[in-house]
Amino acid sequence: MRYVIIGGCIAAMGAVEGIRSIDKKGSITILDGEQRGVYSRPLISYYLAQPDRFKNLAYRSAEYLDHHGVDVMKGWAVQIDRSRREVVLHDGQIISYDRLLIATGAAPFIPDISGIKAPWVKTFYTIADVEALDSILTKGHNALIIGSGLIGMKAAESLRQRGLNVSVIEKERHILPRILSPESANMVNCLLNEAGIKTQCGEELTAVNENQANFASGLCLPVDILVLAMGTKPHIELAMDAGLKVNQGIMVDEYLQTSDENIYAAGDVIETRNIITGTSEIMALLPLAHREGYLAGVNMAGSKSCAYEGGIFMNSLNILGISICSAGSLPRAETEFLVWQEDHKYLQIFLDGDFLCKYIAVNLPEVTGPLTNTIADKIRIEKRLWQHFMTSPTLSAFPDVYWQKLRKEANYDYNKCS
Amino acid sequence: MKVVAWTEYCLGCGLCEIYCAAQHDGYNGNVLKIFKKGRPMHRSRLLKAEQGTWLNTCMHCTHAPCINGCISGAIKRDPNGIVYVDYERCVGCYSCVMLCPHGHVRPWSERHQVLKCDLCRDTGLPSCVANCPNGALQLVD
Amino acid sequence: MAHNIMMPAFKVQRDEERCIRCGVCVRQCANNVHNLDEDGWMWVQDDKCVACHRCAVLCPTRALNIIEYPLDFRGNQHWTPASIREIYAQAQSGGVLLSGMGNPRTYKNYFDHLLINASQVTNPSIDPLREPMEMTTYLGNKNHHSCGEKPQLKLDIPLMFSAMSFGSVSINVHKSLAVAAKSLGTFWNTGEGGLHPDLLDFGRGAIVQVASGRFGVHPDYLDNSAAVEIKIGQGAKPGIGGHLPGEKVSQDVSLARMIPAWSDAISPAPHHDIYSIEDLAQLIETLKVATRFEKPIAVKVAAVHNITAIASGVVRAGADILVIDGFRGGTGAAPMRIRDNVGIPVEMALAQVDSRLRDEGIRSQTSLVISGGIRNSADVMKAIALGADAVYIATAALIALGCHMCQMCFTGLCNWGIATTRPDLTKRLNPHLGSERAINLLAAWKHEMMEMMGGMGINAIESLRGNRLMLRGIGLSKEELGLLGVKGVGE
Amino acid sequence: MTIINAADYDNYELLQMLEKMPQPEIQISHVNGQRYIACGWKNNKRLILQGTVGNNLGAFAEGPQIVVFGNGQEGVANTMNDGQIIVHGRVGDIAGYGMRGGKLFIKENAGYRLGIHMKAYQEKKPVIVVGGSAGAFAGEYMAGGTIIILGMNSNQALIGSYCGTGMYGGAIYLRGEYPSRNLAPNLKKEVLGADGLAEIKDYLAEYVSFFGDTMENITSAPFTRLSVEKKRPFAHLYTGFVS
Repeated sequence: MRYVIIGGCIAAMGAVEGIRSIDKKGSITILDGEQRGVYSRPLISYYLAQPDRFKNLAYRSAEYLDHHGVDVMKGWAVQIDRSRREVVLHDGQIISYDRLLIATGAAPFIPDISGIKAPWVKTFYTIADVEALDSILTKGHNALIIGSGLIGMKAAESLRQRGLNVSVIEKERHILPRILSPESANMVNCLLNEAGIKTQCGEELTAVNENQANFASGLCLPVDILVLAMGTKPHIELAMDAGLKVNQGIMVDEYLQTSDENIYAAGDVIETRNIITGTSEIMALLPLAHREGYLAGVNMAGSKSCAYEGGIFMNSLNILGISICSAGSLPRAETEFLVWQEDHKYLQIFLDGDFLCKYIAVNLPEVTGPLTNTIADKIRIEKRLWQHFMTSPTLSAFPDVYWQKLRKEANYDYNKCS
Repeated sequence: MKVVAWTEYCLGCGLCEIYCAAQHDGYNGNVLKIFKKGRPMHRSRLLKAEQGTWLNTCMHCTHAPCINGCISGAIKRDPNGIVYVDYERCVGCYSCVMLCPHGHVRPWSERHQVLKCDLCRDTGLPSCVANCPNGALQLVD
Repeated sequence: MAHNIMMPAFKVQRDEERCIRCGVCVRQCANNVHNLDEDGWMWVQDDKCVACHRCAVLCPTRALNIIEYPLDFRGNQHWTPASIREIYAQAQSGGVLLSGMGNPRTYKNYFDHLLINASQVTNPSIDPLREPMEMTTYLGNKNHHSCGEKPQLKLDIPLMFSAMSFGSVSINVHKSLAVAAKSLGTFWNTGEGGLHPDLLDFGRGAIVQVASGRFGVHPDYLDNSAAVEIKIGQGAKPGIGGHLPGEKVSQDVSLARMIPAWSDAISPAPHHDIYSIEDLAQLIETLKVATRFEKPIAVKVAAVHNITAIASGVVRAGADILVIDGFRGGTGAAPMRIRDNVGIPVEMALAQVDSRLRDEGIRSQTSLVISGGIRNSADVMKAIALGADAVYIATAALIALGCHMCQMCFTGLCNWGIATTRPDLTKRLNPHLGSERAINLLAAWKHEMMEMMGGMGINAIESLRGNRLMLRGIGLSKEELGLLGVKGVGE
Repeated sequence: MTIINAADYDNYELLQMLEKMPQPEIQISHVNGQRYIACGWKNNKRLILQGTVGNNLGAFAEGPQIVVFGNGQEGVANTMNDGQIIVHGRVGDIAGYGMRGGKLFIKENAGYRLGIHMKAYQEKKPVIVVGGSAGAFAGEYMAGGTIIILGMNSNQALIGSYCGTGMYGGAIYLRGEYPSRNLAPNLKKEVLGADGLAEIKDYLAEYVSFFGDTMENITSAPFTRLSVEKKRPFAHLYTGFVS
């Protein structure tokens, strides 16, 4: 069996592991369009902050890839010939496949406004982006980050660490709009300001002039470096051209199979089911990309046996020592929630009846593992138990129902132990 | 391999945490030295809940969410199946903390990295198991 | 009451150089001796310390030591510190002094004045690693002439676990010993507190007790057993009954004893249906009928002055097994005066009873089991050579499980999870480890016994029984030698 | 019903035969001191015994229904767990010793140490009803259950000495006059009117149905209920200290 994977990021690594869990012999070729080897995108901010310390961004080592018998080819795919089961590369090379995985990921969104092509306007998505930024940044200059999502925040952190004056501009009403609630955003905002990152919400970029950014409200800010972090859009062109079923992202069935039985897709390029809301959407998250890749790999190598149940939104990020973890979604606009707050710690949980549907934890990462899994596994825990937990949210106070379930799953017999 | 904790025999004495801390960071089980001269950071935690006390330790899951969710590839599995942290690579994003269903992986805030059980893979029998006075911890396959 | 004038019995020494403030001692002491306050200050209340050693054993840096309190009274051979302290205690409380475990006094220990024989030249010794060695013995009436086969207990090792009631000891002690007995091919004894429902599977390996309180005695209890033992007396407190204080009668104990939780459990001194040997005969008969003559009936008496006449009567009353408990036998609680002053050493009682039963020609009607302070395999060998069929151990078994002999069993605060019914303390004895330790102990004793038997040129334990020629007395008067029925060294 | 003549068998033959008989109801005539009848029985067989039964009738039993037309000797219902024994006559000493369940009805007098160490547990509540009087030590060490002494069919004093000594649970009901010097100290005494008899009314009714008196006659005299306030009489007897 000959496996070809377009894209060399997290989903691709998951797929390698998935394929190799079943098929130890088949050849695996990764088409690395970026030509940078297999690396982890979230690490670029660490690279920018401390280029010497984080030179190596490899997600898996070269030995690891060797060990799994993976052939990494530099080159990007320009066409998929489904009838001949071939991929055409930019340099005309033709790679044939038995099973193909599209894991092309996404690209930063760049608005079509004047001045956006200025040399000091950058995106923050690839190693090349970081290297470009690195070459122009100067300590003490003003950096403006447009967009306060995960990428924007990590960019802001690393630029701040490099000694720039950093401001983050958000078009929505509060920072990290996809992750935080208004209440928690307020707190994080204060902590960020203390840490030296200025923020400004409700401002939409309209134009970029010489060393200056203009906003819809009339605000005008001086700027030396402008980083666009306004979200991403999936790389679906290849799939569209090949005639695969595509919506916002590539459409796949529960086995990660596209409308072509020999072609699978995984990672940021696909639409998946949000298991809290039940809707199909793009969930560009690293843990999900790995899982999707893995399951796609298993299904590609064997019979279609491993169904993907979907995922939940989850994020953990550290900005200048402020830890923010969040998982889940709100099934309705109005959802009941409970809040606990102490010093610089904050926890907000959202309840949908007896089910936890979302939480936001600021500087309280210790309890988030069980919270995430309570959401993902849809474990029913009564509201009064949550109320008790929220009086002092520690692992020991976590509802016993959860621990009992975990222990039941482990289910060891003492007599059989060593 | 993993350490399984039995609440029915756990006394909550806390020796597991103490010996866990002493076994790591080059202290080779010298409890006195790590507590007097070092920074005792135990990996596994003793929890106290309704059902009693138990050591919250790593299950070294087959499909370990911490490995799959690690952004830097710092959490790895060794040939014996032990899931451990490569401190050369850990950047302290706490994704693993957020993903661990047992709440076992925890932040090592002063180093901006994470702590988790590595089954004392450099020294043989896990220190918590070897020093549990009541056999409440057992190493199982 | 005003200030207590008694100083602590023990002093806890903490090596500050070694203490790491980990708090293990604080969490492990049920007597609240150790305290760690919010300032990180460790302080110790010596007067609460009972020297159970739990803290010292678990301390990860060996920072703790416990010594006898160094403040001594002025030397006085008559008014010893102990006698003075006992008066202080009674003057303070007005109560009967209570104590646990066996008699700690320095009375003559006849086991320590007996030496075992070995073969040289004229009779070759046997190597137990090479030669078969029969350790099996049977308990029960061996007199088959009168009416057919009598029920017997088969023991793979001439040792059994003696009666300790659930309530006086924790359920995990019962579990440990029940599992160990099964694995060793011997029996354990429920004591008078009934059988906990969790241990029903181990009932067939148990000798179940019927004592004056009749706790937990019902037809299923009698049926689901190996033998039934009527407890008349106990070596630690001959002549008096038992009293399990309400604090120890937890829900679980209540279940086994079939009395309401947290009520006192009182065993009267006598069985009120036994005021004579004839009455005893009737209770034995009743139990035989109730168990359809399928189980041997044992009678346990304390070793007292006229034990020979009592033993003769008990055997004639139909006891298949006669158990004699010496004055060093343990207990969960006994009035100290009685524990220390009532009864006689079991060695002497055994020798005399064995002789008397032989003289009367009724020795074959019963098996003799002795108990009360058996410390090691040599004690077992000496007891068998003096005439015992088998030996009961209890204190030694508890020590194997972790008992440190602090003798405070009656408080119910046993830090080793043995003499307690508090769930948090009970769990300190993991029965999986407990049974393993009990099995190890008896396996080791068994091997030692085989070595000693081999040395004597004896290859079956039953050949040693009553074989007093294998013993010589040392440091004993002629009269003592005569009573023990052994020759002196050199004879 | 199966009828057996006890005179045809020796004691153990009789016991063995009874053990093996499958019939639910057996009548035995000419009982003359045979011991251990129904000992350790765990069934609901009904036994009708005519004559004087020997010691330990129904000891350790659970469930049998026994009627004795005659007298009982010592140890009737000794350590009985459940069942019912009705004696149309008198019984000897230690009737109902350590009894934990079931009922014992005696038409005439009971001997010494009646219901010693009786105890109740959960749904098991032993009951003894004596139509006549009881000897010394009735209810000694009593920990639970009910003893009712009616004094209807007796010329003796209702109770002997030391009634209720060391008692720490349960209740004793005495009908009519009794020598109060025979009561152990520390007992709580309540004189009950007819409305105070609710607890034992059913037992009295059963007594009437077995032995044929009238309820009016029984309740014509006042009842005294003996119980204990301190459930733990020996809690302060002992002192432990670190020796």
